[in-house]
Amino acid sequence: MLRTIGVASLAELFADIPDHLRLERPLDLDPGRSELEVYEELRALAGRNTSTEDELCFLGAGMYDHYVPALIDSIISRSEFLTPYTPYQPEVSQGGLQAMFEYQTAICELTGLPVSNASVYEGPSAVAAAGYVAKLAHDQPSRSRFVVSRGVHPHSRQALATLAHGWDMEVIEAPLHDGVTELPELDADVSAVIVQQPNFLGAIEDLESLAEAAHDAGALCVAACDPLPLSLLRAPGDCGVDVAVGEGQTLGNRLDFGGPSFGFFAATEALIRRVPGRIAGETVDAEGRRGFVLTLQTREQHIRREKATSNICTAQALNALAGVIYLSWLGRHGIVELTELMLQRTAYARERLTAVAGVHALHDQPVVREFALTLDAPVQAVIDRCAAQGINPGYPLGRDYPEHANGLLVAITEKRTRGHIDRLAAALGEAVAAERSRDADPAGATR
Amino acid sequence: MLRTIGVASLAELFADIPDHLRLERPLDLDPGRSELEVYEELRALAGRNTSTEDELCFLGAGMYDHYVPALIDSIISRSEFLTPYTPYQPEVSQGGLQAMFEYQTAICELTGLPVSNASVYEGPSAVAAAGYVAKLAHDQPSRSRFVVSRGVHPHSRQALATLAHGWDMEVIEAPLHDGVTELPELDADVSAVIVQQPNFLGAIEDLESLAEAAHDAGALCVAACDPLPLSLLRAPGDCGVDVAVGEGQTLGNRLDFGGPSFGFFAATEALIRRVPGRIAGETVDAEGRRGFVLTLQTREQHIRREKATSNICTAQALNALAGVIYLSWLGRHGIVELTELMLQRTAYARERLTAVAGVHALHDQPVVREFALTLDAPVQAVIDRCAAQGINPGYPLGRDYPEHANGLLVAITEKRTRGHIDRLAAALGEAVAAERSRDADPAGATR
Amino acid sequence: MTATAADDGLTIYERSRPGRRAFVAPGLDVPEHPLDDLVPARLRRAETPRLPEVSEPEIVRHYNRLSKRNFDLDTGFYPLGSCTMKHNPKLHERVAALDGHARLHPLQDPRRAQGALELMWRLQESLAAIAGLPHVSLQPSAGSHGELAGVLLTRAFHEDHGERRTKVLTPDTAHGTNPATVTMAGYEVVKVGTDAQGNVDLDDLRAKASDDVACLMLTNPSTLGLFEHGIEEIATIVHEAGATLYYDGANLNAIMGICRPGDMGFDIVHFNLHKSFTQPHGGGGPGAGPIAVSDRIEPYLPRPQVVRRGGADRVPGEDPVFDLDYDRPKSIGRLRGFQGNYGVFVRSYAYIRSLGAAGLRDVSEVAVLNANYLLAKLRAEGVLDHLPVAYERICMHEFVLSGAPMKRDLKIRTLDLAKRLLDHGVHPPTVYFPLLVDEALLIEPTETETKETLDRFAQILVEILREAADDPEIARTAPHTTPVRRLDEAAAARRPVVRQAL
Amino acid sequence: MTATAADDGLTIYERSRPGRRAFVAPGLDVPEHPLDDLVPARLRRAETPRLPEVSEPEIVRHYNRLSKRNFDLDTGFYPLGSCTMKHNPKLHERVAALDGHARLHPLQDPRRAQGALELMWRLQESLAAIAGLPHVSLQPSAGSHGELAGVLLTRAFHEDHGERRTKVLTPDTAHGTNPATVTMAGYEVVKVGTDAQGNVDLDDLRAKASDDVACLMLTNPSTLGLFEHGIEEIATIVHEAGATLYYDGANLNAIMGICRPGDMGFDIVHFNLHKSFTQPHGGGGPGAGPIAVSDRIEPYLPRPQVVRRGGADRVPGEDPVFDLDYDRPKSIGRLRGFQGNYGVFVRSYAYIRSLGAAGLRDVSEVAVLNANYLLAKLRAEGVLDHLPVAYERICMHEFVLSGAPMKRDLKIRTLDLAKRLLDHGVHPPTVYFPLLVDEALLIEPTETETKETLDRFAQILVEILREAADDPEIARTAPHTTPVRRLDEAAAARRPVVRQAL
Ligand SMILES: Cc1ncc(COP(=O)(O)O)c(C=O)c1O
Ligand SMILES: Cc1ncc(COP(=O)(O)O)c(C=O)c1O
Repeated sequence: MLRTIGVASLAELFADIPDHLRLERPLDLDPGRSELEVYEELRALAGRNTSTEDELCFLGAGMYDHYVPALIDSIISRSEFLTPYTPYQPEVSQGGLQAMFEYQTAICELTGLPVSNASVYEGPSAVAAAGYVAKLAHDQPSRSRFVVSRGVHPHSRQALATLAHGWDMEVIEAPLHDGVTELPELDADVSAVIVQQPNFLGAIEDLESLAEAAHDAGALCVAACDPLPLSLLRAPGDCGVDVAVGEGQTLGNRLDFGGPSFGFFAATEALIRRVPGRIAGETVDAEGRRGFVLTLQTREQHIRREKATSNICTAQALNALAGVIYLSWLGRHGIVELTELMLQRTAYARERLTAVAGVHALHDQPVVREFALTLDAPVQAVIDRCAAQGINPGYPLGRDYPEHANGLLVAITEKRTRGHIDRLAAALGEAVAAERSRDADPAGATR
Repeated sequence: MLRTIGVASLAELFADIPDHLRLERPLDLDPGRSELEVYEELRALAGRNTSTEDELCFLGAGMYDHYVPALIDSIISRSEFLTPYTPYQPEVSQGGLQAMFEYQTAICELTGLPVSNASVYEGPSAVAAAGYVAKLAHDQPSRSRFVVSRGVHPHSRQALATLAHGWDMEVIEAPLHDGVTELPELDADVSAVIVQQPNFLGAIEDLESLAEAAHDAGALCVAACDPLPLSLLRAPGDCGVDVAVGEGQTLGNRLDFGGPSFGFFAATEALIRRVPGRIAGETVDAEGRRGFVLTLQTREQHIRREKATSNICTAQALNALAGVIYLSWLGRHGIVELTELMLQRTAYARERLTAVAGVHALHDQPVVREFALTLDAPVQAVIDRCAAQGINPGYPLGRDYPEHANGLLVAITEKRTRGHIDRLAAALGEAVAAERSRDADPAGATR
Repeated sequence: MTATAADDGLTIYERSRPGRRAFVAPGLDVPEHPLDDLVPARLRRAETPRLPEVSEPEIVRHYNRLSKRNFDLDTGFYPLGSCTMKHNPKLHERVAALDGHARLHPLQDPRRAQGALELMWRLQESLAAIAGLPHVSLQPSAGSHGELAGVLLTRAFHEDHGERRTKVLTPDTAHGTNPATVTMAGYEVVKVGTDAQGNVDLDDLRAKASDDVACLMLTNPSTLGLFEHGIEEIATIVHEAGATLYYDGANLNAIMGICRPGDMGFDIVHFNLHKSFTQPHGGGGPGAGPIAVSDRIEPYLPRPQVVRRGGADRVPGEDPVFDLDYDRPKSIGRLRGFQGNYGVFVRSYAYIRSLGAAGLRDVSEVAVLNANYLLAKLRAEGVLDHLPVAYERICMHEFVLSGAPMKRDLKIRTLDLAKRLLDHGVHPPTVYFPLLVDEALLIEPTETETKETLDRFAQILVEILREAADDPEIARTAPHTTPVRRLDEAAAARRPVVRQAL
Repeated sequence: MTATAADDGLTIYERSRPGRRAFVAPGLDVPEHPLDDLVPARLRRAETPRLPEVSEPEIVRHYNRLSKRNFDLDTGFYPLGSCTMKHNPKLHERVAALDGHARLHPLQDPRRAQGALELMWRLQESLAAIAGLPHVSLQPSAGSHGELAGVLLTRAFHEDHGERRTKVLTPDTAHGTNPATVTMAGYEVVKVGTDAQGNVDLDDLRAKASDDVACLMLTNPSTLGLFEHGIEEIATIVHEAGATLYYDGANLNAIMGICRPGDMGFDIVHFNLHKSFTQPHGGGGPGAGPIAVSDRIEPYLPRPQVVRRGGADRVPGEDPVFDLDYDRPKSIGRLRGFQGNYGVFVRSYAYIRSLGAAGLRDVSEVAVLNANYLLAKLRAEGVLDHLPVAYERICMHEFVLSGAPMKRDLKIRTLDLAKRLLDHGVHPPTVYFPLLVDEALLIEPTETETKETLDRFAQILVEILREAADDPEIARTAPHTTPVRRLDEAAAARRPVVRQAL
C-alpha cells in the first residue's frame, strides 16, 4: 500500500506533524490484552459493584429498576440498529427513521403534545434544553429568569443553572409547600416556569394551575415528567404545558449507572421550529411511496450553525428505539396496568413503612411510584444497616434537601413485590430502632 | 374467524376427538406467569448452580470451560440464523447453507478427511453413529463386533452399546496399557476399531498403528477426537482413520450443563454415501452462479425412509455455525497458539500437581490439555474440600474406572492461568494432607 | 429492494489473507518446554489446518452478510407443515444465557447443580402432565433420537418379557424418521395403509398386527393434520397384539391441554421441544426429543434419570434434593453424553411456566383455529379449486392440499408454486410430504400468526394461481428475486463438492 | 435481491388491533385501594395514551423488518467522513451487559460501586494520557455536549480571573456544532479563514485574536483531514491573546499515540467515545463526550468528579478508594444527571485495555495509511480527474474531494454520486461538508477496512463516473434499488408531519 501511495515509510505520512510534537515513547497505558483477559478484568470490576440483582433496591430519584423485556435486547442488538449513524441517507435508513417517527408518536400520546423530537441526551439536560427553547422563544433579554420548582430533580436544576449562567439568566427557586410547588408572584421577567411531574419527592403536581400561572405572566411552562405515571395522570399538554421533557430510562433502558438512556422532548405546535435535535417526518419518495426523513433541519447546527436552536448532534437514537419498543410491548392497556400496579404497591409500601416506629411521611400528597419519608434516626446509618441485610431502602434526601436531613425517598417498581416491601419494612424498623437506642445511649453503642 | 370457518364454537373444531378423551380439567401445571416472574424464577434456579464463573473449574472429561468470543453470540443470535429451520428451500437459505459448507471445510481440514457432514447431535452419539456407518459399510452380519478402546469416553462406549444391542452386535473393550490403547488380536468379525484422541485419560494415542491394525483385520478405524488438539496432532485422516467424529462444544459453544452442542462427523471419500445427516454441497443456479444446497439426500430419512443411513433429522446447525465462526476467529495460526498455550500450561500443571505429596501421575504418556492423577486419599473427599475453597479440581475417575478408584482427571483451558494452577496445587495439597491425616487418625477427625 | 451492503458472495476462506487474525492469545505465563519434549514430532502434524486468516470485522461482516441470505421466522410467515414454526419468545434466550445455566459444567457435582436438576425434574413433571404418562426422560437430542429411544425401549420391554419381535408398523403417512428409526433399531418396517378419510386403515392394521410386531409408531394428529377417528380402536388392536403404541409428538401443538396421548393408549411419546416448546430451530437444530412413558416401560428408560430424593414423603421443611440416578439395572443405557440438551430444557421450561395450563390450551386452540380459518379462507378464495384439500374434514393445526389439479390445469407443479411464494416474501409450506398425497402442500400456520398474515397468504396464493393461468412460465422459473435463482440439486449430487478446495 | 420476507411497510400503530398484547402484568399482591382514593380524578387522564396493541411476535417482526431497511456498518463499508465508522468489537457489548455494570443504580452508594468508579477513574487516566492533559471529566453526553462544557469552562476561567470576553473563534471549516455551541454558551462566533494549503489562515487569526476573544475552537486534523502546519504558532497567538485553545476531538482517530493535543498547546479537549473509542453509533447515539483539560482549567470541571482517595501517597497495602467529589467550589456545575454515560465508558475502557499503547498507535497509523492509500488509488484510477482532492497534501485519516468538476463535466452532483453509491451497496461518504469545499465529499475509510474493500470502493466510483459520462440520468435519479427511492425532504419540511395521526 505504501508503494501505491508513493511513500517509503509510514512515518512519511505523518510528516505534517512537527518533529518535536511527535511522541517518541508509547502512551502511558497498560499493554494491550487478549479478549479473554479484558473480559475477566471487566467482570472483576463489575463484581465490585452492588447491582440491583445483588440487593433489594428501592432507589429511584430519577432512574428506576424496571424490568426490561428480553425482546428489546434482541432487537436493539441487531447490527442494523446498533451500528449505523444518524440517518443522513434516508433511502437506506428507513428502519431507523420510521422507528423515530413511531417513537415521536408515542411521546406525543404520553405527553398530550403535538410535537416530539427523536431524543435528547437524558432527563436533566433536557430540562436545560427546554430552558434554552424558552429563552429562544421569548428572544427578549428582559425575560431573564427561570422560576424552577424545588420539586424539580436537583440534577435538572443544576444542569439548567450551568447553562443559564452562559445566557446571563437567573434561576429562581419556587418552594415546596406540603410536598408540592408553591409558585411565587411571577413577574414579566420570567421566561419559563419549570416543574416536575411527579415531583422529586414523589408528589403529583397540579400542572394545570401551574401552567396557568406561568401563562398569566407571559412565561412558558415546562414540565419534566416521569413517563410511566403519565399513563395515569392528566397529560401535560392537556394541562397547558408548553414543553414536556423527561428521563426515558424507565422506558426499556437499563440503569447503566446513569446512562446511556435518553431524554424526551415534546412541545406545542407553536414551538416546533425551536425544538432541539433530530425530528423525523413523513414524506414521499420519487414514486409517491411513504417514507421518512429528518425534517425541519434548518433548526439544526449542521445547517444553521451559530443560529441553530441547539448544538446537539449525536443524541440517543438507540435508547429511544428501546423506548418505543418498550411502549409497544406494554401497549395501550398494559402501560396503565403497570402503572396501577405500582400505584397500589406504592400505597401499600407507604402504609407499611409509615407504620414503622420512627418513620413518618414527609408529605401526604398523592403519589404514584415514589414517596418521601423522614426518619427519627440518622438516615445514612439506617441505610447502611439495611445494606448489610441486602436491602437498599432508598435515596437519602439530606444532600439535596438540607431541610430534610433524615429524609428518605423510596421508589417502587413492578419488580418490588409485597414480600420485598415487607422485608424492607422489617429491616427499616430494626435499623431505625437500633439507631434510636444508639442515640439514646451513644456511649454503649457499637455498630 | 369462526364465521368464515362455518362453525359456531371452537369446540366444534375438536369434534374428531372422542368425547371421553377430551380433558375436562386443566393440565396439572402451575398457572402461567408474567415475563418478569418467569425471569426471576429461572434466575433463582440458575443461582442454585455453581457455574464456572462461580468457582475455578478444572473439570473436563468431554466438555471444557473455554472462552467463547463475544462475536459468536452476536452472530448466532441474529434471527436469520436463530429462527429458520433446515434449509429445505435453498434459494432463501444460502446463508445457512454456505455456513455449513464452510463448516464442513474446516472439519475436513482439522481431521484430514475429505468428507464432513453438517453436524450430528453431539460427541458420544456421534461415536454410535460412526458404529452404524461401519455396520452399513460392511453389510455383513459376520462383522458382529466393535472393538472399543477403554480410552474412549465412557458415555460414548455406553451410547454405542445402547444402539449396538439393537443391531445384535457386541462391543468388546480394548484395554489401556500405561494410559494408551492396547489392541487385542483382531479377528474377521470386527466391524470397527474405535479409539479416542487424546483418550479419556488425556493421553495421545498412536492413531496410525491403531488404524493399521484395524485395516489389517478388514475393519474400519473410527477415532473420536477433541478438535482443538487436532491443530497440533497428526490428522486422523493422515493416520488412516476412516471416520473421525467428536464433540464440538469446545468450538465456540457454551457448556450449558451438557448441551446443546454439536457432534462432528468426517469420513473418507469411500464412505460418503454412508454418512448420516445433512451435507451441504456446492452447485450452480439457473444463471450459473455459485450456490449451495443440501446434497446426497438419497442417504436421508426423508427420501430413503427405512433405507436411510440414519434417522437423524433436526441436528445442531446453530451450534455448528458457532463452531465455524470460532474456528475463523482462531484462524490458522491462532488455533495452534491456543493449543500450544494449553499444552504448556498443562505440562506446568502436571509438574506442579504431581509434586504435591500424595498425588501421582496415573500415566506418563504425552498429553495436550488434560491429564490423569491418582491420589493417596479418597478422591471425593478431596474434591469436596477443594470445592469449599471455590475450586473444582477435576473429574473423579472411580465411577467409570473402578481400577482407578482415586483417580482424578484434570483439564486445562486457556482460561486457567498459572495463578489458578498454583491455587489448585495448594488446595489439592491441603486437601490430600487433611484426608491422609484423617485416614491415619479416623477417630479424631472432623470435617 | 434492499438497504443492504454489497455482497460479493465469497466464502470465508476466499476472504483469508496471510497474517490477518482476530484471536489474540493470552500471554504464556509458565516456563516453556520445547515442543518435542511434550509431544514427540511423530505424533504432531506437519501442516497447520488451513483455517481462514481473517480479522474480527471481516468475520462479523461475512456472517452478517450470510445471514441476509436467509429467510427467517422473526421476519416473515413460515407455514412449514409438520415443523411448527411458531414464535420463540425472546425471554427464553435471556434465561438460557444466565451464567448459572449456560456456564454450568455437565459433570458438576449434583449437589452443586441443584437448580439445573430441579429445573429438569420440573420439566419432566410438566411434560408428563401434558402427555398423560407418568415418566419422562429428557435425554434424547431430537425427535428422531426420541423415536430411537422409544423403539429401543420397546425392544427392552419385550426382551425383558422373554419376547423377541422383529417388525414395527408405520402408517404410509409417517414421517421419514419413523421408518428410518425402525431400521436403525434393528427392526423391519411394515407399512400400514390410510383409509379414504385419512385415518389409519383399521383393516390393514388388524391384518398386520401379528405377534411378531413390536410397535406401531403413530402421529396423531397425523401428518395429514387429521385426528385419528379410530385412535381407541387402534390402541386396542396394537395392545392385543402385545405391541407397544408409540406417539410421534411432532404434532403435539394441536392438542396440548385438550387431550393426552397417555389417555389415548400410547405407551411412549416423544416431544419435539423445538416445535411445540419453542426452542428456536437454529437453521436445523438444536432441538430436544424427551420421551414420556407408561409405568410398564419405565424400568427401561435411559440412564441416568433425574430424580427428586425424598419425594412426596420427604421430611416437611427440609428441601428436596435432586440427583442423577444411575442405578437403573434394566435401562437401555445411554443415548448420548451427559444429561441431554439442557439449554433447550431451560427454554421449554420457561415457556411452560409462562403459559401454564390455560395458556397451553390456548396455544392449541388458536393453532387449530388458525389452520381451519386459513383453510376456509382458501376455499372462499377459490384456491381449493386448483389445490383441493386432501381430505375433506375439519383439520387440526395443519392441513394438506394436493397440487395435482393445478399441475394438470395450470401446468405448474407444487414445487413451482413454492418457489414462486419465495418471490412474494413468504416461506413455502412443506412440499411433497406426506408422500401419500400427490403434489402435496402441507400448511401449518401456527398460533402465533395474525389473521392479517393468513389473509395475506391466501391472497398471494390467489395471485400466483391467477398469474399461472396467464403465464405458467413465471412460476416454473421462479424464484426471480432471491439471492440465487433455482439451484441445480441434481448436479450437486452427481459430483458432490462438500468442502472448499484450498 | 433478497431472502427477506414481504414487508408491507406499515407502522406499529397500523398493526394495532384491539385486545392484542405482549405485556402481562404480575398479579396484584397487595390490598387494592379504589383509584380515586389514591389519585383524585381531576389529576387523572380521561383517555389512555393510544399506544399500539400488538403481540410479541408482531413487535419482533415489525422491528426486524424495519432493521432490514437500514444500511449498517456490520455489513458494509461506511466511509462517512468525520464520523469514524469503524468496527465496534463485540466484546464491548458483552462486558457492558454484565449485571454489575448494566444494573447498577446511578445513586448507589460509592462504597458499593467501587468497580464502576475505578473503571471511570482508569478511563480518565487513560484519556488524560492520550490527550496529554492531566484532568478529565467524563460527564458530557456527546461531542457537542463536551464542546459546551469546554466553552463554559473557558467562561468560568476568565470570570475567575476577572475577565469578561464575548467572542469565540471558529475556522470556516468547523463542524456545525462548534458555532452552535458558541451561541449556546452565550458567545458571539467569529469565523477564521483557511489558507491555500487548507490550514488556518494565520494572518486572519492574528487579526481576529483580540482581547475580547475567549477561545479558539479547532479540529486537528481539521475537517479537511489535514494536520495544521502552524499548530504551534496558532497556540501561541491564541494564548498571547489570553484565550483558551479548544480541541474538537472528532478526528482524534488520526493521531492516537502519535502526538497529543496537550503537547500542541490545547487547553481543553473533547473526545467522541462513539468515534475513536468504539461505542456503536446506534443510529444516532448514544455517545459520550468526555473532556480533558490543563491544570489551569481543572478547578472549573463539572461536578461531581470521580477521584481516587489516598492517591499516590496512600498507605501501602491498603486498597485505594474511589469516590465522587462534589466539593468543587469553582465548578461550572452539572451538565446532566448522574455521572455520565457509564455504559459507553465500559466499552471505551475495554477498547483501550484491549489495544494498549501500541495498539492505539497502530489504529491511527492504519487509519492514516488507509486514507492515503484510497486517495492514491482514486488518483491512479482517474477518479480525481472528476473529483479533485481539495488540497494536494498527504492527508491524515480522511480527505476531501470536490465534485465541482464532475458537476460541470458529467452533469451529476455530489448528491447524485452519493445516491448512486447506495445502489452499489456502499454507504456514501459525508457530503457537502466541510462547507468550504464546493460539492464536497469527505471520505474516512478507518483502520478496520481491508485493502480489498478500499479497492472495490475505488472501482465503484470509477464505474459510476463512467456510467455518468454515458448517461447522467441514472445517477441523477438514483437510488434505484433501495426500499424507497429519493425522498422529498423539502415537502417534509414544508408541511411537517412529525407524528402519526391516530
Ligand atoms: C412428524 C415428524 N416426526 C418426526 C420428526 C423428526 O423430529 P426431529 O427433526 O426433531 O428429529 C419430524 C420433524 O420434522 C416430524 O415432522
Ligand atoms: C468535527 C466534529 N465536531 C463535533 C461533532 C459533534 O459530536 P457529537 O455528534 O458527538 O455531538 C462532530 C460529529 O459529527 C464532528 O464531526
